[in-house]
Amino acid sequence: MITVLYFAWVRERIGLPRERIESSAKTVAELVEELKAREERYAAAFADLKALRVALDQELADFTAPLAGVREIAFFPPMTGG
Amino acid sequence: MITVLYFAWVRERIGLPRERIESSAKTVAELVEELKAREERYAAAFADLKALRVALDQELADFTAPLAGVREIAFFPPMTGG
Amino acid sequence: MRVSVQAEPFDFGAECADFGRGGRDVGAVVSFLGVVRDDSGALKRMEVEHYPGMTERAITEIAEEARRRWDLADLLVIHRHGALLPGEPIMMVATAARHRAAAFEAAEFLMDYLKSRAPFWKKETGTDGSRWVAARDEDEDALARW
Amino acid sequence: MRVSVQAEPFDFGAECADFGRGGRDVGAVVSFLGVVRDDSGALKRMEVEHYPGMTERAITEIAEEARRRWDLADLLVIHRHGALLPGEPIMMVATAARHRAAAFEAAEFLMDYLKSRAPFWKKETGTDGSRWVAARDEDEDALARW
Repeated sequence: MITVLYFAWVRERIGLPRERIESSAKTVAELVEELKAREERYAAAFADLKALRVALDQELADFTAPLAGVREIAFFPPMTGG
Repeated sequence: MITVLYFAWVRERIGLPRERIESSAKTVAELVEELKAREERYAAAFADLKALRVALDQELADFTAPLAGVREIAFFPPMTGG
Repeated sequence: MRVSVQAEPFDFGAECADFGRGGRDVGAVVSFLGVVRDDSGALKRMEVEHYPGMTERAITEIAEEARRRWDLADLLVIHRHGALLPGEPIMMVATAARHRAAAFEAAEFLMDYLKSRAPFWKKETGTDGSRWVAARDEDEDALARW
Repeated sequence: MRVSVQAEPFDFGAECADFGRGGRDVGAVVSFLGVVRDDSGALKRMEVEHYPGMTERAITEIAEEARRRWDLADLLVIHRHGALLPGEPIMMVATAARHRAAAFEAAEFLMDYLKSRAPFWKKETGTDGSRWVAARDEDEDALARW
């Protein structure tokens, strides 16, 4: 089980801030493909990966990163702090 | 008659903050030569012109600048504001 | 060094009054205040979303990187989340150092990284509806100088 | 815009509390505070001499040049003269603009020019006597970037 978090418009498109999912995905990209195949709202949220960022256990990561040992994954648009 | 002002260590070496002098100098450099010829304390203050700055009527200027029309001239070391 | 991620307002004047003072080796204090700006003239409010847990961690890492790069006597970051009104302080950064170059550079470094690497997202609500503020290319580009 | 050359202390926190606020187009406020630093650990006091008349004129010209170069909502310069103790505020600069780049750049520009082009001279008195603070080559070099 992995905890998946969504922020900003990713959260709005998917319609929930977090969920726990069972997945055999080896990488972030594989997990994204699994999610996109689920429902249209996931496909819409993940349509353009260049518009998205990902964090693994609260550290920024790449979509090619492995998921082994990861407990928390977050998807969100580019950050706009400051 | 021109008002001559001295600041910081220039003032200390010459021993006064300002004086009114009569001069026929055409440029700052000529005035400096006149002053240096006066007394040792002036010669000491003006020994190294690279260590000095000059302002004519409160605007920074060069030692080659003409004195025509100038009412106030000031000599001082490089500024250390801020 | 202090890092605070908070919903509550902060008092920029009071923070500036005390920050970086007291040490005899401090010659320069730089502070930055970010304010909710109303570009359109129609902004009603701004909502700042963040990623609890990662936010504090990311800002602390950025702050520690600044302390490795510059010799700082002190450093402060406050960033708010939640609902804000136009003109309200949204965040601040302050740095104290011997000389002004280090204080300025560290403050700009902190701002550049907070803009693009701390997990905050802004949503503006105006008279014509709501929209998420898009990241600016120039903010991403600003990181290249460090 | 406000320029003040004064012997009296100023309240940095109070100045920061009000500065640049109120306009809906201000998103970034940068402030700089210069403090009397004690490098040797033996500084008793600092005397700041200036050129009355030229000082105000030079600072005002520098400030107006900053307003020509950057789109600033507000600008403040306060610089003290006279006798100061270690740890005391000696001067401050503040800038307000839409974006942080303009506010930071204008503040640094003001500082670089005030350092080398405003007629102030500092004399330090320590336990071992007095000396005039020498201008630093890097302060003169800093002007080249503008």
